[in-house]
Amino acid sequence: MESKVKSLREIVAEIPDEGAHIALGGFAITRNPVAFVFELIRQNKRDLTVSQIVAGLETDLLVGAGLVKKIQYSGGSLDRFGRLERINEAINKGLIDAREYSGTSMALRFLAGSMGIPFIPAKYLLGTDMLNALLEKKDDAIRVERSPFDGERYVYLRALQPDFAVIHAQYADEKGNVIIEGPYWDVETAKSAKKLFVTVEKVVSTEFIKRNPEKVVIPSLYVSAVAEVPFGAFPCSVYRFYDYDKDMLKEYAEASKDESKFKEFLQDYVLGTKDFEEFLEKVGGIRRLNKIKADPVYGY
Amino acid sequence: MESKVKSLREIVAEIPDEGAHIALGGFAITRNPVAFVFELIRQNKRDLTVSQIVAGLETDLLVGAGLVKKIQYSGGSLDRFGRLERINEAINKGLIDAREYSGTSMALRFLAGSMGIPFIPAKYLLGTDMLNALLEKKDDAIRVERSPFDGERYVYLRALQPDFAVIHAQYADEKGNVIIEGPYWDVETAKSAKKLFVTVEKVVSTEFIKRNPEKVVIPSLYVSAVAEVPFGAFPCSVYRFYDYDKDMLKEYAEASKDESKFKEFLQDYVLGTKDFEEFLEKVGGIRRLNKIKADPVYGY
Amino acid sequence: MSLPYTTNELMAVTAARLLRDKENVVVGLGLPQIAALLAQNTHAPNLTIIYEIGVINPEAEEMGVGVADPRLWYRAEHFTSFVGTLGSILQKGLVDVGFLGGLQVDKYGNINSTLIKTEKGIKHINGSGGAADMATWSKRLLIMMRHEKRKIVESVDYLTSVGYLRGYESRREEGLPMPEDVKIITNLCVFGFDEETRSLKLLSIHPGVKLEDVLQNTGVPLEISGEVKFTDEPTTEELELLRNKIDPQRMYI
Amino acid sequence: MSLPYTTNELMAVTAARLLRDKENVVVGLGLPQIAALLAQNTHAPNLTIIYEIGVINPEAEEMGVGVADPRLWYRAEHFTSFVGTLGSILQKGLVDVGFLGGLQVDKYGNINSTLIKTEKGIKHINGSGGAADMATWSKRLLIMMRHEKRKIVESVDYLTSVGYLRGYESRREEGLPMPEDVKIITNLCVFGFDEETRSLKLLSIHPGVKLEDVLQNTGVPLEISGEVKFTDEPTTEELELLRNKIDPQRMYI
Repeated sequence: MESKVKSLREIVAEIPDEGAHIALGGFAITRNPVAFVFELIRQNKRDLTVSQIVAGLETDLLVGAGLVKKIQYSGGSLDRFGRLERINEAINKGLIDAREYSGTSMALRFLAGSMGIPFIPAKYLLGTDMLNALLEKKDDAIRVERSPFDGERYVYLRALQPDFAVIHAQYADEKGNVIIEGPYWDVETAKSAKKLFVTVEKVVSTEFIKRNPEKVVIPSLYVSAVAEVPFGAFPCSVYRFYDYDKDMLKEYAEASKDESKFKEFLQDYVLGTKDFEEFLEKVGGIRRLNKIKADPVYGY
Repeated sequence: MESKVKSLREIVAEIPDEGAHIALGGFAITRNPVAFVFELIRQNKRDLTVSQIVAGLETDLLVGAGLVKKIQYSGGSLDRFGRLERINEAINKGLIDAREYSGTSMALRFLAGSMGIPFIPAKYLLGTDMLNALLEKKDDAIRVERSPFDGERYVYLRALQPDFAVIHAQYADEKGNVIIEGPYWDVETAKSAKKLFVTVEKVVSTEFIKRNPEKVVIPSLYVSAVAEVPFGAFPCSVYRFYDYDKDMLKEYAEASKDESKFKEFLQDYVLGTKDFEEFLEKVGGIRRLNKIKADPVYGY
Repeated sequence: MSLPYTTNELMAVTAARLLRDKENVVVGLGLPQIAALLAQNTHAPNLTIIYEIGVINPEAEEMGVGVADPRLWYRAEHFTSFVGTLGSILQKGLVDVGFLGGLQVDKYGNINSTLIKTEKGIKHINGSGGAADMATWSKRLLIMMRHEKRKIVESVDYLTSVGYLRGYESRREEGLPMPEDVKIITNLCVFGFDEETRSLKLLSIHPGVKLEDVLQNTGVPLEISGEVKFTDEPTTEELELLRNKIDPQRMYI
Repeated sequence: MSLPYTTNELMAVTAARLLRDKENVVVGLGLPQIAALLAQNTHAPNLTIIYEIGVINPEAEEMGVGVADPRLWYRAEHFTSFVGTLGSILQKGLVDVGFLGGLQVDKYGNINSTLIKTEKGIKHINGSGGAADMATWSKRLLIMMRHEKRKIVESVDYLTSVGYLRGYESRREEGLPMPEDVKIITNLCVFGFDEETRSLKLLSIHPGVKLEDVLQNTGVPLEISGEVKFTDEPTTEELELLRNKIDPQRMYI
């Protein structure tokens, strides 16, 4: 049987050095593909377009590292830990081309892409300044039309099929069947891409998949490659595996407020480590990680 | 806590005597809402419009009973047991207004209805005689248009929101959270309706739901009422509960080939019994049902 | 006569009372969540709570830091995707009440969740997430905000969530469904909107608050006609539920 | 030299060899399923099998009566809906091969699954289910049919699944994606289609079948140029897999 399991380094190496369009699966501070983004930064993948429903820590890192040319999203945060300061500053300074949507209009664009339909008509965005800004930029993903059935005004949201999507999940088998525990806001994002990479906490047997088919939210045929990266969302949470690391999130929130402190953070933790394990060791290793392991009943 | 559990009789009584539009969830000979259709026939609900992806035994019964005015579907069968002879004859004789779709074009109409979007653009039906026939009938659910994005031809499939949908599932709790084991082709059908009735093999505690949230495919807020009807799909199968009853399916397939034999079947089993339990008793009761109980590993 | 209470407690109780039994509500962290839980524990036991991230009817034992916090997902009845919540349940018209906050709200109930225009240029803060979408399709909107002159304004710097747009029938003309009701609950008062002009209207001021305080801290001129009502006070039962059951760690009340 | 074999075995083997490793195929019950399982057990271990009802990669231990038979769902890797299979996987272009049958096929590979026109009027038989959809979006189509004059015809009574429509570029002009390949496997021969006209073309006749039998039983005139090839015979290994592992009850072979 063919295995889709590769190392994180190999997966990231498949992405062109310049100009790739990548959809990210994180949401604020949960199931973010942090290890993947660390490796993207190490391999210096430039001029990226990033698409995401609600952005999170991994997106802020990538923008802060100066690798993002364009972003399509509906905003985001570090929840109560703070804002996405690197993204905000890049927008304020006009350093990136930011296309702002509402969360659902992004989600529906991914859905259309995942289903192979050309667009989805919806009422979302009507009357908003997001719509005005997109129309002013002559964004080719958005048209205001009247439905030929009811004659009402709709926004036609063009299908989005990014070159790559990357999500972090709890489990996958070698074939690429993906299990997500808890909410799976990022499933349409994942399925929309031309190539889907999934980093997981644990690669499991296909026997485990076959005993739990109702937990499989992405069947193997959508998946290009799987990388096993335990704690791959640290310092963000992974339901049923580990809680977010409060101190590290505070450290990031603080560092990201200031460009030079952010650069130090990047140098210390990302560029100054050869891989994600080394980063995890550097911030405290197993002693630190043991503290955030999830309770099996509560899942956090 | 409010309970949505009602008797089958009460649920059917909520449907107007004439002219209701009902979507059915069965597929050939599996998870068909047979008990529900028996009760529809007993309560003589007339001039029905029926919408379904792939029709099955329950639909054939309803058409054979003369209660259906219009049907929208993609065909159907009793799998290898036979054809849907009552539907075929009604079409041949011009007794019903049949609007034939492909399976996916029906499924996408239900999806659009379930999502509250006005239509879905798709390539399905292009070039077929189903499309020609729908256009000849000036069906208001179908338009051939060019997408404003890529300029290509698409069929715009209008959202379908039937008055009622009825599916038969394995479990629901009193709140209306529905668990389906195995494939759930009928979930979009169910969610599309203005009112959704679910008949289930077993009403379970909300505690069971909360321990198995990944098995819940329809959350409670879509559900109007739940009726517990064990063996409610008999003689069709319900995965993990019971297999189809071969002899009874053969008996039905045979009876349905001939109008007078079908009328006898209807008289004996449906009109001549006061409820589904009495029908089950009449055909052999617990001895017969014990023979088709599912093996816990195989599910059939 | 009830116990002494905090402003946040009053806000939570006021919001909870606007929820009805069997309704479906989309909430975020903080006071909206507290309000929904209070309603569920009092007059609305069959309330369905939805988080946009894809969680329905959880029974959290701890407050969290946001809807992305697994603390909020405990004992959920259903997990789904963003498409499953705001792309389906909301869009089908099944959401009765959407709770909203934001950086600014204007006299027609429009909200800005994204950025502030300053003399130095644009200061990007956040983004609308699912808030814009909730404003599109929820039958009723409940906005909860700090009451400051720079936050309740004539016109928002950037319109993310549509309230009544430019007033009158403008929202409908834009192609949007009209909400049945929009209310703003601040730390000083409760606002509604005029049925014809759809502009901001004072409904009640909180006990102990002076009308002047409201007028001075509102960036929109208010027409006051007749006597101003006071917001109903919390009952002892409500306060005890809030303090002992719903937010015992007093994170939000 | 291989064992003696039945026509159904030859058809299954011929179809199996047209599948490639790592492909995604949508199959129905019977020979298509047998062919897919044979391919999986020989040269295509990474084949993904999809049933339109919402089942992916099961490992059935028994044949059933149709895709609605839970026998076919055993040890599946994923359950989904009709929208999840043909409304998503297929429509996104992820299906390499769609297996089709039907009542009639015409010289451009168009299929009729629904009704027959007789002197007495229309005789409705079935309906297209997911077959029409598979013809819309599968990259390759494999049609398996009994070879009868009234079933392989100039023009189908009712067109449900589009092959090459009216030949040449007509399918593309209709707005449909062009399939990479369409083949018909009958009990007598294998048909393909001309690359320019897109009309029926004999590719090979099965060993032991005479060209006359094919010509007489085909309702479309066939141009035969040069020598006619014979369909490759099954190997002993393939036959043993079919008989001992895949369909030991000999329901379909």
